[in-house]
Amino acid sequence: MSDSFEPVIIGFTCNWCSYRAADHAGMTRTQYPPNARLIRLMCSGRLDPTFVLKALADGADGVLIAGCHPGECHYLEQNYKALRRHRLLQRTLAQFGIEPERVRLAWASAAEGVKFAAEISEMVEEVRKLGPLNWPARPRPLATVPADIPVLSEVAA
Amino acid sequence: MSKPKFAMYWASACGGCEIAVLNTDEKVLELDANFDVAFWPAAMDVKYQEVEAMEDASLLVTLFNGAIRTDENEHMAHLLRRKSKILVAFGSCANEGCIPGLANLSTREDLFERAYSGPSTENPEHLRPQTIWRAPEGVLTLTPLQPVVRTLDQVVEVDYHVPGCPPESRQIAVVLDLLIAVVNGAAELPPKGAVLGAGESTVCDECPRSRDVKRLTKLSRIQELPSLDTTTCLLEQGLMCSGPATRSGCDSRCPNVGAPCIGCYGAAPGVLDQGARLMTAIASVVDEKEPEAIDRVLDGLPDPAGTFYRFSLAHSLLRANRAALAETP
Amino acid sequence: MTSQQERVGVYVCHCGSNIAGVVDVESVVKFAAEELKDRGVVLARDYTFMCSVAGQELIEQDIREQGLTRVVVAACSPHLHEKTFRGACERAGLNPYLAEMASIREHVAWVHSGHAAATAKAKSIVSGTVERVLKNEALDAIKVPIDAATLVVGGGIAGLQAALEVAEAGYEVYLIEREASLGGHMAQFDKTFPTLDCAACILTPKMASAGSHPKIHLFTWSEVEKVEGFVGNYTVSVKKKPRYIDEDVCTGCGICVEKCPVLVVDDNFEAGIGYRKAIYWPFAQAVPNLPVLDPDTCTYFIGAKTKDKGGCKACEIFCPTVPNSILFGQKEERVTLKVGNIILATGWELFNARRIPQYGYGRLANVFSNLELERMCNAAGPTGGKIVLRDGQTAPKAVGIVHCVGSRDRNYNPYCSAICCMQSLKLAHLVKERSGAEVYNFYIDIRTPGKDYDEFYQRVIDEGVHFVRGKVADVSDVPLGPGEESGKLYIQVEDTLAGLQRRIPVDMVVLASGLEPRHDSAEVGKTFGISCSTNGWFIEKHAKLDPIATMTDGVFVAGCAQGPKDIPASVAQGAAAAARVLSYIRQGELALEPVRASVVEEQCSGCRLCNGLCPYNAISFVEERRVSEINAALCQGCGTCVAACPAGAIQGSGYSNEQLFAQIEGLLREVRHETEVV
Amino acid sequence: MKALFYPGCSMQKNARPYLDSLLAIRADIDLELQEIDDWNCCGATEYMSVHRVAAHSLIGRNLALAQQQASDSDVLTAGCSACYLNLAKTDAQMREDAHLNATVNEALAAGGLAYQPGSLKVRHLLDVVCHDIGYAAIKARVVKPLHGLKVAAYYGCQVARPDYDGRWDCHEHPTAMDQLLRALGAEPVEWSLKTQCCGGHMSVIGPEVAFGLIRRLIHGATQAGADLVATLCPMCQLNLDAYQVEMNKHFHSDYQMPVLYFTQLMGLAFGKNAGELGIGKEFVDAAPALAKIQAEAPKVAEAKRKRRPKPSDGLPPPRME
Repeated sequence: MSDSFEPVIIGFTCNWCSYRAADHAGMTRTQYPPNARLIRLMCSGRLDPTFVLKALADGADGVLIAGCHPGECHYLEQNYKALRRHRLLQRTLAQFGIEPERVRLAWASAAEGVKFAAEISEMVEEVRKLGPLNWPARPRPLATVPADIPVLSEVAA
Repeated sequence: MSKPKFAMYWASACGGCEIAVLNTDEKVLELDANFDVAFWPAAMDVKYQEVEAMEDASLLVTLFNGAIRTDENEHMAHLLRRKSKILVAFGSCANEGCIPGLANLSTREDLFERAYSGPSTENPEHLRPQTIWRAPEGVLTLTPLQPVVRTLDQVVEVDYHVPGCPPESRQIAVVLDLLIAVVNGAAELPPKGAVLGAGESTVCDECPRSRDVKRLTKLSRIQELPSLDTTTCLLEQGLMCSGPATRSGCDSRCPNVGAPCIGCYGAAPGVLDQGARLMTAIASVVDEKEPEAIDRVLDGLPDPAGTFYRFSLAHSLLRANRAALAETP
Repeated sequence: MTSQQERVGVYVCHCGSNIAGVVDVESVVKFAAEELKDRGVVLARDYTFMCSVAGQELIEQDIREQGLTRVVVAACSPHLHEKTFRGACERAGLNPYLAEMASIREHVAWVHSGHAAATAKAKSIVSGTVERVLKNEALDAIKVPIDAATLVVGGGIAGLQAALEVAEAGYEVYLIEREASLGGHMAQFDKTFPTLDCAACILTPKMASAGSHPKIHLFTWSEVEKVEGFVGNYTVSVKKKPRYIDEDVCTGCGICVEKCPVLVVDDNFEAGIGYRKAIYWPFAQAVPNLPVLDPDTCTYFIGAKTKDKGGCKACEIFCPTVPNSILFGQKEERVTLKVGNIILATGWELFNARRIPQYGYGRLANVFSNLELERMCNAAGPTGGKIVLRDGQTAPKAVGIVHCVGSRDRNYNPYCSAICCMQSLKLAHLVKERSGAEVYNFYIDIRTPGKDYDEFYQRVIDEGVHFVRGKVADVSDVPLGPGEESGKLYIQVEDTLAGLQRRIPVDMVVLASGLEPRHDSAEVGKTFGISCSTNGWFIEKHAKLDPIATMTDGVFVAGCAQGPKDIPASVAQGAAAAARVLSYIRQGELALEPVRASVVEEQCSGCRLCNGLCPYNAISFVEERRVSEINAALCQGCGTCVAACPAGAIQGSGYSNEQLFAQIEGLLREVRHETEVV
Repeated sequence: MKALFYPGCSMQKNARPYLDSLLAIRADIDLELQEIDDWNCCGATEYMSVHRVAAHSLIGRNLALAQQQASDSDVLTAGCSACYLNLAKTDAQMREDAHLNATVNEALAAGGLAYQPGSLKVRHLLDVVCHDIGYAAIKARVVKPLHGLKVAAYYGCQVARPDYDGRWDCHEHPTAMDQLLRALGAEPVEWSLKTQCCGGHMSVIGPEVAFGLIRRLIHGATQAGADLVATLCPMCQLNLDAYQVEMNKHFHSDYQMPVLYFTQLMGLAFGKNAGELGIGKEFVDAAPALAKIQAEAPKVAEAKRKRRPKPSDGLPPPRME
């Protein structure tokens, strides 16, 4: 693993707390590594595990899921759904050989820019230590089959 | 006018798809009446060389069942694609990897270890299969195992998909009827990429069991339950049922007889990853808030990847375990 | 529609040097114009201030002249200017929901310093936003009617002001107060700074007008239990605790209070330094003028609980009304109210100085809190306004006032409680005026940033009050050596101006305890769907530009519930909240973000998995068709059901799977690679 | 309950009664102590300010030995406050400071030792007694309750602060020993000086400073009506007891405030004889104070029905709740 490896992290944030925490980090000029790229959802409850799988399969080295603190969800308790999905997702990802540090769940209120920045910094370091995920892309068949298909017996030999 | 040519091929699969076609009873005779069966290793003796000798696109339709696990599977996929006007991924293996696809959670070495040195195997010399063996009588070859199982559409372009493990004979009959109708000019082919012989919703749509709001506090395996209610939703009884996330078309065969759906018809229309849909749905209705309590419920699912991706692993977003994928070129 | 048919315009804002100082704006523009050309980007521009009129006109002009069908503005957070740019699109005839913002100020320029990395991140965010906007659909805002009735929670000065403003405008107000009377903390004070006018003289007229206003429906001794619905259409469930008094019959004559033989310490209004009866008035000018019976101390109730028989009943025996006003059997009641807007003015609680044991509060008899001293100064208080020691008689000769107790202290509350400096100066003045004692103030900084506040500080200095700059280490009743007199309280402090340690003997210590959020503010916030800051105060929508609204539309905050503030600021915020509510009421209906979930019936199998997931009960099951259905009026657009549907049969407008998948792909543009099988 | 035990030098000599009384009661409270084999000096309070790394290494050796010898328990306890604080400080600072950790371990490696910070739970004896053994278990062992004995619980400066692992209810005004005394039947007095300085080594370096501090504590306990002071630290005991006589000379006063270890009071309540507990070796004789509990405990008079408060009584009394 080279020192210059810069992990790419996709962050899913909720409109009310964690995206605003990122705004707050900006307003307070709290510096953190530039590795995370954020996507705004209305709520962490919108987080579909498919998004995480797609991000990892499409080249991300890690995924951050950030919502309001438990008990503080703008939609009352939808962040608990994110919590449950995250726990099940982690169990599943382990079977795919993906380390738990690559998919982090964090809580940050709109006032916690510093905490949000710290979560990203920590995660970047953890993923940096793990190295690139570099998930092989899905194979796509060619539109045409090669004209010269070798005879099977030759392939085997 | 000569009859259009029909082929059916069996790649990495159990053979159930072949049986399912035969299970259409007299429909097979109709098939024979309307088509010239040019290649069907399970039913007649034709050599690969004879297929290679056919003119390109000379087969009107090929039903390809089985996943791509070996070089031979891949070769035949290319060959049949070339020789067929219409290539149909037939059955779960060809479409999404099916049970053979579950091997993608392990590397080849792990698989060999399990198969040739497992607790039920007597193999003191640690013999492993060889791709080439020189015997006094001559050289024997065995097609090499590829690092991961792929689906047919990850190897060649596929025209139509018939899901199911195996496809229901009733549905196969529908597909055969369609083909016959097309041959006789009584119907047009559906748009390329269409799923044939299946419904547009999920298994619950066909399941007669009554259902209510779901709150999971415990997940059990069927043998752990003292008894099952015969009329209410199996998921509500704490059984992991894949019905809500599995394409309809099977007439909810398994739930009808008290067995939870295991997901063989694959993802619902428009869904990118069936396992993810099951994962999110099940997790969403776990009726706990504390991480430890959530974990206690999830402990009832000892093999989440194998459960959620029982049929669709090879076609999922991640496709395989990282170590197995790492061996791919 | 494919991307080839769409015409996307990308605008990159410099924000002066806010963005351009860190991000290479030109390079981002070039990236969008060249590399995203095949994604449908037909033009990319940069501009100093996109949010300026000229910047907006640029977009409008391009939509008209270049036929843009999608707009991406890479600038600040969408929470700041999404509305601005959507407005520009709408003016030019483009559906406003076909515009998206890429946050490259808050999420890039302000948090990263490396130019190259920041620019690269800005590009990927632009790429992600372009991919997303291609999948956007034209949407129409959702219109909801506004119920004109308003709920005000909290009957302190902020809530009173808000309630009166709305009621005066002619709309119904439901005013809920947890305590038995309106008035809040202000009713406990004697004088108010800096003018020293009497708190009761300016507060009680407001209480009386609220109590008698035909449009204000008063619910004292009541609490809000549940809030359902959304802006314009809230359903509120209020619990009325039993007073054990027939409100319709009681004349407030007070004979019951006079005859009640039980005397207990009044921890509430008298802050623990006075007594009340078991049946009591919260205070003399209480509104409504009704006593309340405390079953925990009433002899009858204690007897009924422990010995299966009551006792005493003096109140009932002496009550002169017919029928009798005392109702021992009164039960809790629940009332359901329909309102369009809610103003939360739930106030504050005093920091419990027992948490700082080295100051001796609760342990040393003559250490008092500032609130206790407020009551002591009050002519209607337990000492009749006399400043005395715990024995109730001796006047102190020296009094020390310790500032910042629990405030500006990382061990307790990091924030400044804002009012205690001025309150301490006021108390210093009153103590000196009433007792002639020497008064010492121990302060870190004196903060007097209000109108006429610093003048008051100078006046108190001129009156001879002592000021020692230093944080008090310890208050003790033990002399250090034989040179120190016994029976005094010793204040150990580092005098940072003189540069020495001081031990100052006093007779009385007053702790300027800070303000804290209500102990149940988090729960109350949850009830009303708003959140609290890390310190526990309700979070306003914007710290500067909208300190009155909250993240939940139709819920406003006023007074100290939002953060420590003095009386003028509380009154101003109460009035401002009322103005906001009146503006909504006058508009008649509100436009809401069209972010909603809907079920595609053909794909729904009726598995009912989504049915229990909605906190707003927007999802119901239609038995006849065996499908689930979402009520768009109740849906708040969180998207949880969209993410949960196992069949993928629920769509979320504004945040669709297609939009999000595309955004993921766009963000990962440079690392994404597709291999082809050969 | 099993724990590794670091006795330290004081307990061997001047604070022998502390050790003796601890040994006498350990069976009663089911406390099994495993003394660290080959322990060395903790460096006392001064060494840390003379040479930080050397001091940490000196202490690190004790930690390393304890870690090596630990079998059934990861709790390392010390009775002396200075010993406890030094052990806790080194463990905490090694946890926080990777550089220090590496340096100390480098030094330890020279002796073939190593210490993994955080692997031991460093606890003061009072903490173990109050929080692990627990008040209920102690109360159950009491055969001779200390009824009528008024005791000033004195914690000193080093145990509750800086409290690396958050073991005490309050740093400035802890109540664990007060609750322990209550469990023993004694009456802890409320006083302000629980965690004030006893003078430490100032009694040697600058006696006048120490005398002032000692007087303040002794006066505070006297003013609060205490019969004796209970302590948990050899240094505190030494200063308050041995130097009380000197202090009296210095101020021409005549305070007679006995200072005993909490373990000695536990022993008394458990019915041990005074000699076995090292009582009698103190400079200020504890006998007159202890005479109060020799007699049958006075019967607590039936509490008179509380008089209703009258406003003329003055303001309501202050309360801690």
